[in-house]
Amino acid sequence: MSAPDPVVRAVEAVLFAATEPMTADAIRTHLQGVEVRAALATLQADYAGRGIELVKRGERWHFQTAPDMAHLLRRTHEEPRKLTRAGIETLAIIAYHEPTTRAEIEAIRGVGISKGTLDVLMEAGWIRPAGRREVPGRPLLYATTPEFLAHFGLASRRDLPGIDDLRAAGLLDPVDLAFERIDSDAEVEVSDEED
Amino acid sequence: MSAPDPVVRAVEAVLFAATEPMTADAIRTHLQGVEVRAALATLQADYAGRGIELVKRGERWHFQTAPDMAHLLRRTHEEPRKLTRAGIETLAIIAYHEPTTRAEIEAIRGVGISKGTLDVLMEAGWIRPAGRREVPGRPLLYATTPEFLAHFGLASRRDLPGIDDLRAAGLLDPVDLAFERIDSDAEVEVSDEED
Amino acid sequence: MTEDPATLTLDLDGWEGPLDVLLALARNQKVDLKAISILALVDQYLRFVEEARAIKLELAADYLVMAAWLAYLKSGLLLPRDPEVEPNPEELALRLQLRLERLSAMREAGARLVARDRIGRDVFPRGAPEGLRTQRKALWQAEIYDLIAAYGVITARTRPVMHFVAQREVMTLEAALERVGRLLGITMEWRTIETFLPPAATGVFRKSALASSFVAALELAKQGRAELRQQSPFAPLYLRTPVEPRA
Repeated sequence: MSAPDPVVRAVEAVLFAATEPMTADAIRTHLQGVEVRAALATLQADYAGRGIELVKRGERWHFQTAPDMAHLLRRTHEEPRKLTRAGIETLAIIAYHEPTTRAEIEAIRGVGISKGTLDVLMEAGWIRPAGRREVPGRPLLYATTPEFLAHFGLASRRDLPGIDDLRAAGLLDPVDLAFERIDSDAEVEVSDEED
Repeated sequence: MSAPDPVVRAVEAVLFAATEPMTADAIRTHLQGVEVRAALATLQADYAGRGIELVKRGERWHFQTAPDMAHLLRRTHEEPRKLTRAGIETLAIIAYHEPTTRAEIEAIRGVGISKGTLDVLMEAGWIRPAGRREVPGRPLLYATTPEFLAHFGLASRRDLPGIDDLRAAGLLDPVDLAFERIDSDAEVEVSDEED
Repeated sequence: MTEDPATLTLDLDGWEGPLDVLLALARNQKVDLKAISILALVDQYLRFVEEARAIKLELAADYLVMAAWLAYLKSGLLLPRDPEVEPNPEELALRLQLRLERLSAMREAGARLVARDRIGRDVFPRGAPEGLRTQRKALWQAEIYDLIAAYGVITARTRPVMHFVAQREVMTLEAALERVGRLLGITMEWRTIETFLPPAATGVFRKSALASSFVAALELAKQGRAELRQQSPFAPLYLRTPVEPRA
């Protein structure tokens, strides 16, 4: 950058520190009557093409980030996160029983689910509301989404292993055993993350 | 101004839009891994001598108005909190001795610190608890914060006014240590004379 | 108040304790703190305290403690040195001087610190920053195995458990009661329970017949229609018709 003259520097500092856009008159008053229009034009040229620009909106001047940099101000940062056991169980029940209601999910799990659990599954894009069941109270129904099938590599829900398959795979072992296996899986995952 | 390259423009826009000073790492993360150190150096040079400058305080970078513009800007802004003499001295003692304990502060000042003094400094964001000293009673240690460096325009603690001279003169050592040194120096001198 | 430059105004609100007063007095000597006269300093401090008392200004205890300590220091410095007294007065005077130097250094450092170009007073950050926003989006992860294993767990945990007994030959309790009761009447001798089982009984049917016959024997004994005898646990179990049927 060129070393600007004192008026340009003053206008630059005043506009930078200002909490609101300022008219040329307001800047001049601030600078004890110095003429600022030439300085504003100089500044505007100085900042052309930079990451910051000096713009005039109506009669007021202000600095702003260049429009093509606006996407930098809002960034989406994706963090891989593991579903909780409640989350994965709820998802499994919906997948096997869809469309199903929250009450049914709770009845099958034998434990209540928090609203957050369904929210997480919806945020993940794996379940969606699928109308209401026409019974008293008209409870909301949940079903899986195409993203669910895509994520789990399933062509359709019929690809989910049935109860007989699960039994054959030893997945219906006594509850204690199954829990132990899940717990130790979880531990392995944690230590993986630490690596 | 020259039309800067895209990384310089991006860093410029991000620091301009940021509400807090940012480390180079934070900027790089925000820009999804782009190397920013060269861009920061370029920007600092670009803005040298302008009404706005890019400064590094501790590990953090931010734009601020040039110090010689203070007279133009001061009257529109409220004075930052006025510190009491006790507050100023306590802050100086912590900054020049950190990490340090309340007892050490009191030993230097010759009076107890009223509770409010440390509170005010912590509320201002200039000091923070920094662990405990592993001696009987495990007294809490205090140290300064990155906000302290930013507020007082210090690139680092080495930038504290006169800190090198004070250290060289032993004035940052406790009285006991200084006394022992003087004592042993005196003995050395005595033995020199005997030679 | 007096015109004496070595005397401080007695507005105690302005002082932060005796060390603060001592530093101000030392500064009035207008020499480097390393070169101050401790004796003169002591005299000035004692005068300060006396004046405060003269105008009946109430002094905090620490001012009086310092006065007493300084009077002691003064006498130590003036009198011939007693080598037995530790710490010696010169050492105490040096320590006082070192403390004053340190307080003075920090006071100056503080003054220089607050005089720097400070944010919000001398330099200003951007008045209206747009702000950076990072939206954290969770990328939820789960594997197909997790999903089906979870369903297996739920199913195992909550499905009603039903046991099917496939075509097992059993001897019912009713049949055993009838058979044991009938056979008991044939002889009065003790006979092992095995002799009451159907002769054709083998395998699981025999086990079932034995279990049912045992329960039948207990029931008959309760009704007074049988007597049971066993020498020790797991020894052969004998049954017979009671010799003298009980009422």
